[in-house]
Amino acid sequence: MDKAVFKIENQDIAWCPGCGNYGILNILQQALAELNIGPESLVMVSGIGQAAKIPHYLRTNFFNGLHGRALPPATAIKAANPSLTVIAESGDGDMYGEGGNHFLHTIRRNPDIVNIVHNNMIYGLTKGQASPTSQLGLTTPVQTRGVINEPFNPLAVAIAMNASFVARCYVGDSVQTVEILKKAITHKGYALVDIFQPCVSFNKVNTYQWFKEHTYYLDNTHDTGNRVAAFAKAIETDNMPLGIFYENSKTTFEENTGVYRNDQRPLFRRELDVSKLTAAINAKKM
Amino acid sequence: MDKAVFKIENQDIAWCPGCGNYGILNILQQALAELNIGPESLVMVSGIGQAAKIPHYLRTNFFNGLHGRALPPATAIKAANPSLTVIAESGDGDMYGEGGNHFLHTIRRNPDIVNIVHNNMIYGLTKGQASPTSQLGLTTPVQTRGVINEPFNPLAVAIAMNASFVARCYVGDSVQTVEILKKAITHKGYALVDIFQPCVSFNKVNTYQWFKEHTYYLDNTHDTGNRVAAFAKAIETDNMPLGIFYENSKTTFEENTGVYRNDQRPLFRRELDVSKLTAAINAKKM
Amino acid sequence: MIPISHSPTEISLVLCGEAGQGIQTIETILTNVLKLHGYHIFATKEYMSRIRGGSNSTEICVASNRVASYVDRIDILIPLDKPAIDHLKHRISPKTIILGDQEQLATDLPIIDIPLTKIATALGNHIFTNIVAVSVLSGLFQIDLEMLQNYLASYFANKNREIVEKNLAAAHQGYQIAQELISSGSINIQIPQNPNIGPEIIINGADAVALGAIAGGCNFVASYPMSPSTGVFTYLAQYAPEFGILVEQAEDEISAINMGLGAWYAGARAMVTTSGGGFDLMTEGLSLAGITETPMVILLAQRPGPATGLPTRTEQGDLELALYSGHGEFPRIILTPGSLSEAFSLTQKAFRFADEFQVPVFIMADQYLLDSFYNVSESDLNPSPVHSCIIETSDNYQRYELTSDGISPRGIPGFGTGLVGLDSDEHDPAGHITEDPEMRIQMVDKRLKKLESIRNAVIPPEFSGSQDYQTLVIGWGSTYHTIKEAFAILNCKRAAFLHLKQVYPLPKELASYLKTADKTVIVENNATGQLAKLIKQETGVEIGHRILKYDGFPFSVEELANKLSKIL
Amino acid sequence: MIPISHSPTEISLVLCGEAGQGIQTIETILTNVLKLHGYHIFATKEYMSRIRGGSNSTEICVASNRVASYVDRIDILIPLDKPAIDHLKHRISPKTIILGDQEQLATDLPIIDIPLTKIATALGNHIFTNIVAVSVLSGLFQIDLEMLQNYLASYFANKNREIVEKNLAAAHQGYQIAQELISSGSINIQIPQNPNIGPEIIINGADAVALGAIAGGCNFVASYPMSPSTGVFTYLAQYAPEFGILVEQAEDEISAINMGLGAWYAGARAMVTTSGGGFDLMTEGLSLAGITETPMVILLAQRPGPATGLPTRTEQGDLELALYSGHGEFPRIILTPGSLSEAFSLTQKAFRFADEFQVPVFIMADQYLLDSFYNVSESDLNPSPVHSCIIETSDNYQRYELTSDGISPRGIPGFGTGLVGLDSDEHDPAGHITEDPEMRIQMVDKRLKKLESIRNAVIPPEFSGSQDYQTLVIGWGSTYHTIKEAFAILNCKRAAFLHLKQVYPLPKELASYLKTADKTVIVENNATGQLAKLIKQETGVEIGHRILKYDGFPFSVEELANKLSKIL
Ligand SMILES: Cc1ncc(C[n+]2csc(CCOP(=O)(O)OP(=O)(O)O)c2C)c(N)n1
Ligand SMILES: Cc1ncc(C[n+]2csc(CCOP(=O)(O)OP(=O)(O)O)c2C)c(N)n1
Ligand code: SF4
Ligand code: SF4
Ligand SMILES: [Mg+2]
Ligand SMILES: [Mg+2]
Repeated sequence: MDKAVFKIENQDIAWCPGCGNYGILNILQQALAELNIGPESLVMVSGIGQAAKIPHYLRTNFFNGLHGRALPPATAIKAANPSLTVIAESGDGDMYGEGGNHFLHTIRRNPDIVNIVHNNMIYGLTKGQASPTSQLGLTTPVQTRGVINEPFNPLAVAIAMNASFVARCYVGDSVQTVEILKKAITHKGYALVDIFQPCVSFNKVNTYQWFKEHTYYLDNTHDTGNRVAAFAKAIETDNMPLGIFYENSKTTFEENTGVYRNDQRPLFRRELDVSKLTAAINAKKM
Repeated sequence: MDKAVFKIENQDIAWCPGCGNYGILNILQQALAELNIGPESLVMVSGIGQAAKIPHYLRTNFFNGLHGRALPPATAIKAANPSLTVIAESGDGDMYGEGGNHFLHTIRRNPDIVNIVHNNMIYGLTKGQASPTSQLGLTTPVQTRGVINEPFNPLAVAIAMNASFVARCYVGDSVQTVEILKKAITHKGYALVDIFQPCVSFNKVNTYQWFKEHTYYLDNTHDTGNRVAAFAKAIETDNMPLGIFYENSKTTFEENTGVYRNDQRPLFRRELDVSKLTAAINAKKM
Repeated sequence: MIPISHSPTEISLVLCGEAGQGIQTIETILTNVLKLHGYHIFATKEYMSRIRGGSNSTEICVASNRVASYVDRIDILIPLDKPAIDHLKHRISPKTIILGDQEQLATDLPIIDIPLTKIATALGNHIFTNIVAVSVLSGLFQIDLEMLQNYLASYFANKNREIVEKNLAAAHQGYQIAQELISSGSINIQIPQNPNIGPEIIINGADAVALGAIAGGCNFVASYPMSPSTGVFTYLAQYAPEFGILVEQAEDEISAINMGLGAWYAGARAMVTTSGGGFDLMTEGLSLAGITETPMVILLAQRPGPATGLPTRTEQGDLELALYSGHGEFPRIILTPGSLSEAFSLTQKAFRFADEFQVPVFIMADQYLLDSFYNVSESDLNPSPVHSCIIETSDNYQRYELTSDGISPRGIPGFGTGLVGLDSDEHDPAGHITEDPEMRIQMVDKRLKKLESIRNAVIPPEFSGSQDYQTLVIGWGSTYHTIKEAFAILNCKRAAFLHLKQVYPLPKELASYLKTADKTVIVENNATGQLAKLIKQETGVEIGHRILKYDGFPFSVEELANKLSKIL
Repeated sequence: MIPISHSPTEISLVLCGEAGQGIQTIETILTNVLKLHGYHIFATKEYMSRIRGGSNSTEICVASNRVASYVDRIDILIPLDKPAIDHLKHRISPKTIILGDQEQLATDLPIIDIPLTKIATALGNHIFTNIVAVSVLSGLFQIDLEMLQNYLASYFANKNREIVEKNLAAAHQGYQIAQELISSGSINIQIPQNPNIGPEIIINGADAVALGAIAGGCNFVASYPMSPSTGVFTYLAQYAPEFGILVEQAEDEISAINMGLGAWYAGARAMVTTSGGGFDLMTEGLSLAGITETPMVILLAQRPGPATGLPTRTEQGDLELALYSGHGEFPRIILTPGSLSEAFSLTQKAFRFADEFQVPVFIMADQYLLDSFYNVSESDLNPSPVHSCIIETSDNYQRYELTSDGISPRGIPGFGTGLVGLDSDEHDPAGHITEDPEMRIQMVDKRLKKLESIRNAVIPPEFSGSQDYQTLVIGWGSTYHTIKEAFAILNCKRAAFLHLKQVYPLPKELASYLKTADKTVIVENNATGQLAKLIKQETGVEIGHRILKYDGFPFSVEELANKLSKIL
């Protein structure tokens, strides 16, 4: 499939020139096209923030909901119609700050969705406050004496939660990122893809250059089935590994709910059997 | 100090006979008394649930707030007056379910408080639905086909968050639990103490017997300074270790805010210097 | 009021004991056997926010005519422990017959001594007390022992045989006590039976809402447990395997409503169940439903607030919350069932309204309505086929197409060739972000315009009483039966009762009902008269008299009759 | 309307370009130098929800008399890019003088060509464009070049020397252009100066609220960023080190308000800042403040909803949200500042009210008020000493002691010998859980009774216009100056304007003001007339005319004058 299927004519993209978000948009389209996932069977779910505007920039179905709340509707959409490919995508503030509780409990559910996080270590849309992943000491208009709270480590937490697929990428390397993203999409179960994305307007510390200098790829000695090893890699914070940290195979939320055990049809194709209900009511006569 | 200082006359405790909560109440009073922490300098903060009723059963200051919301006020109380000993205590549903996001971000802040969680693997007060720590397969009136979501592992997550003190206890062993709790209270920084507590009314699987059979103590070969080793211990779920998993020493939230850098007084003892404000306003003339 | 010796047509039984003593079991068994025996029954519980201890009670009214409201009067009381008497002392009158264990109760009140504990202990366990109590009462109502024993056998079917046997023995002994009481002339109950009642259905409000939801096509429920809404959630979970309902306990209420919205977006028919505090957390999601025009059905089960308040008691204190919560301006619908039949039919209707108008629809209930049981006939719970408004999209589908009535055909992803975009920002017809002031105005107008269609579909209020009334009494929701029964007692000639089944938008006919009245009275189970305020705002009419109650308990028939009699 | 050639006393300048082009810088520099030069200034921004691109603009009114509201009229426009002209086309009149880069703008409109880009490019960077523009305008207003250069030098003090030099050079070149325009007779601006203005203070609404909070003794702020409240949060963070304010960015709004409540409980004076959607998430905490009688100050900074809506625009759509959100029934106070001076004094007052009455207090602002700058005199921002109501507890202290006015002395843990218990359940005087119906009634009555004291302390509305009015125009919050200026234009004899600084409880005098009027008009920046609804509910008076606006922009003076003229 040609990724041009996702193109929207004459659109005004609200991102800053040079922003890492453009790269992610491009990578996403590429990965989808290579996997032959077209706009009609895809639903992009996002929250609010610069990253969260992404569904408006590729032609598809989308649910652009509330700040921090992409994961619950994404889980429900997939559960209501498992034939859809569902991607929940937002910024680091959205997913790990406002949405932190959903991050935890969505991993517990293990719906078959991909969770892409644009990790720019800053709140972009609201003009540069610290995000949960901001590095210690970073000064901002609110964190005037520098960030004092321990940065959130999404990979370590996802591994601690026994998430079914955990990866980190850097937008500057589109070739590898496309590959990892494709694996995340084809993986069955919840897949976290945290993508380092420089915010050229507000984060003057964690730049393209900085990410290049502070990351390296996991090599093939890394065993993605080893949870402890994955954890040890995830807590390396001076020089941060990229790649797939951890994978396991579990049944998905949709499967576990039992709703599709005897009936494969999505919920919207089913009808209430009124006689069954009448029978249930009548059963209460005794 | 005699733990009788905490006694309230003629009280009607709303817990079920035989409940593990009584043991925790007793252990807590014992630990406080041994550390000579009296009612006046203590604040108990809780949410809503059976466990969260604990502040009503010992004579002290208390803030019994909303379900899931013990940690934010606890953090603020300590920050507004660091001379108080602050304990945030609630159930597993409260702390890891409704309050999950605060659990994450409180650990990031590292206030010098103790966070005690009564982990009975069930929602007690609302009559027996699954909690985030309920084991797979447990059936309840809501989880009629059994729990399908991966149980939340509070220790693994706390270690992934680099929490400054992480321990697990079993209420059935009050001697060791008192000791661990005392260490948690004297530890500087955020301390998680997850306590296994049988709910005799609603959790018929995870009984006193069950906990006895499924736990063991970390021995002294365990290095509480080793985060990866602590993690490896935390993800053992067949036979679950008890004891202190992980410890580190970090500056606290109160210290980091800078508010006490040049002035040790709690906030309520300070006064606005109106002339300073007038000066700040006048500085805007230019 | 209605002494037992005066051949009454209605008797109120109250059983009281601590949490964990099986009040619920007593209630279930007694109501069922009494109904099978040919009596109308009504049962309501009051309980504390704890699992064991304290004092909980159930009132069971047994009658020849339909009965459906709480009365203060206790005709027969069985206190199962000593604190029970103190707990209910304000309701015990000289006419109250108290049956119980004299020794254990140690009270000065006259008691008909029945050796509940002794029998239970003899059977090997204190827990048989409640079956003995049930059986004494069944015996007093002259229910066939065999019928009771059959019922017990099926009730305890999944217990082991020894326990079943002991329960049957307990029943037998209870009957003997009853026979002695009757033959000694201590108690003589004579209420006419009605064989038509036997085949009726006993349910409570929670079950009626759950069944109504299924009738409305509900196939997705995401909730977080919270009294008094948990019952509905639990019933739906129980029906889930049979009806293919996806039931998920969310991590919090925020997740619950956002899941619900995702589900509707993808073509499911979703509901969330909660109470005030949990609903507060859903209000941003409510606002999202508003701007995205996503249907949503919300059970708002009220209990006394603010905050945790009285978690297991009842109140109607969240009407203004339902009316105004969620930021920004958008239409909504608020339904207020007053009976089990309405709980069923209005919940069913809620799904229809949500789907048709693409707005959030509230079912406002409260602990009293949800936890009360009575018998209804099959025709009171009458499901009709579900008609879904979803359309199959075509290529140039636009989710927010501007239409004359503000309602845009609703497509879903994966059904048709179009794409479906939903956006929490102000958006253009395709659902894309816009900041254009003209488009903003069009979209605000579009959303608000739907109120016109909604107003035309409002569920009319139920009028009863004198056509030629001077005084109009207005109520909403769970006060329905109590007001009706109070009217029946007062037998007032120039008064009428208007029961609102939908409070927002208010029914058009309300204004003319009000105009006709010389005197207006509102009955609300809250402290500030929230419906009265809405009525003033919408119609300009200041309600003259407000009968309010906010101690956590429902109005009783006598109390309300008494208050009304001072005004009428 | 007021052509420049007619020796005006007020000129409106508009500069427009894309986000990131430095509109904010222009605004700051121009307003300051114009003020120092002896002009009253008013500046208001409108911007899109993006960081770069799009079209943002600032309007700066320059005048001899005080000026403080948005006008549609553009006397001088400097479009910094091509889309700017399209963005503002509905406001460009034949009298608008457009100064700009002819080549770049490529428009048919008559343009006075000034080589902004060329100069900037010659200086080595496009970013100098805005300093050239600033300087042309400064020159046209005949501001001393040295003064401008001094100001620029201090403004760019922390930039490197080369950049400072280039900015000064840009200023110099801008001045030359201005001199040419003046000497060629193209533009001739003659507005009388006033030397007393120089020492005034320029601030915006956000800063006024922040300073008012400090004046109120605020020493704890927990918030989550959200436009348009973030400005206040940021200012407080900036003042924090100086004033010892503990500022924490919470993980979400739920945490923010619960932290704030914990802080008040422990003796701090806390504030939270948010906007509608974030506030929704705080409403359970609001209810907690209600039942626990914990003080709380909430800045509710309004923007158009529902949901994400128009994140950077303005609206007054959340009044009903503030009035009724949070479940259960409890009192609250809502303050609605209309000017910078009120933003300061009412925020200060909010802390006093919260502390004294132990209720949540809202400061309702909006994007327009918070983002608008003008000059005020020192006496407009007049802090008074903070008086705390905290008491030192003694042994038998009871937090919820029943008192005649419902207000219990508030102790805190660690101050005195007493213990302080706070509980979200219904509680007894000591703060312990109760389910006793009598205690419940007493506690509900206690909390609601506080409304009496609160009503007696209501901040009176500001009345202006004819004492002998036929028509009464009512407004609240940020519409204040605009309505006043529209009145000034209309010069109507039999009309008056009532500005509400507090909308809940409504001031007592409102009823009599309304009674005197033959005609009533409400002006609200929302779609449904929320204050009009409240007034009807509280006073029974139906407001006759509603002037509403809900496209995301504030009323302009002309627009409002025009609409009012049709009614008056
Ligand atoms: C409930 C709520 N709180 C706050 C906001 C304001 N808000 C919008 S985006 C954002 C943060 C964006 O940061 P991030 O998620 O990291 O995305 P980025 O812009 O950096 O891509 C915030 C705080 C909101 N829209 N809703
Ligand atoms: C916002 C909100 N949602 C739901 C509830 C209802 N609720 C009260 S306690 C509780 C769960 C209690 O479980 P847990 O925290 O594990 O405590 P336990 O009773 O088991 O000790 C729930 C769901 C509530 N009070 N507030
Ligand atoms: S603000 Fe930052 S993250 Fe947002 S578009 Fe600009 S550069 Fe990208
Ligand atoms: S319900 Fe469970 S947790 Fe609660 S008091 Fe009873 S036994 Fe303990
Ligand atoms: Mg970000
Ligand atoms: Mg629990």
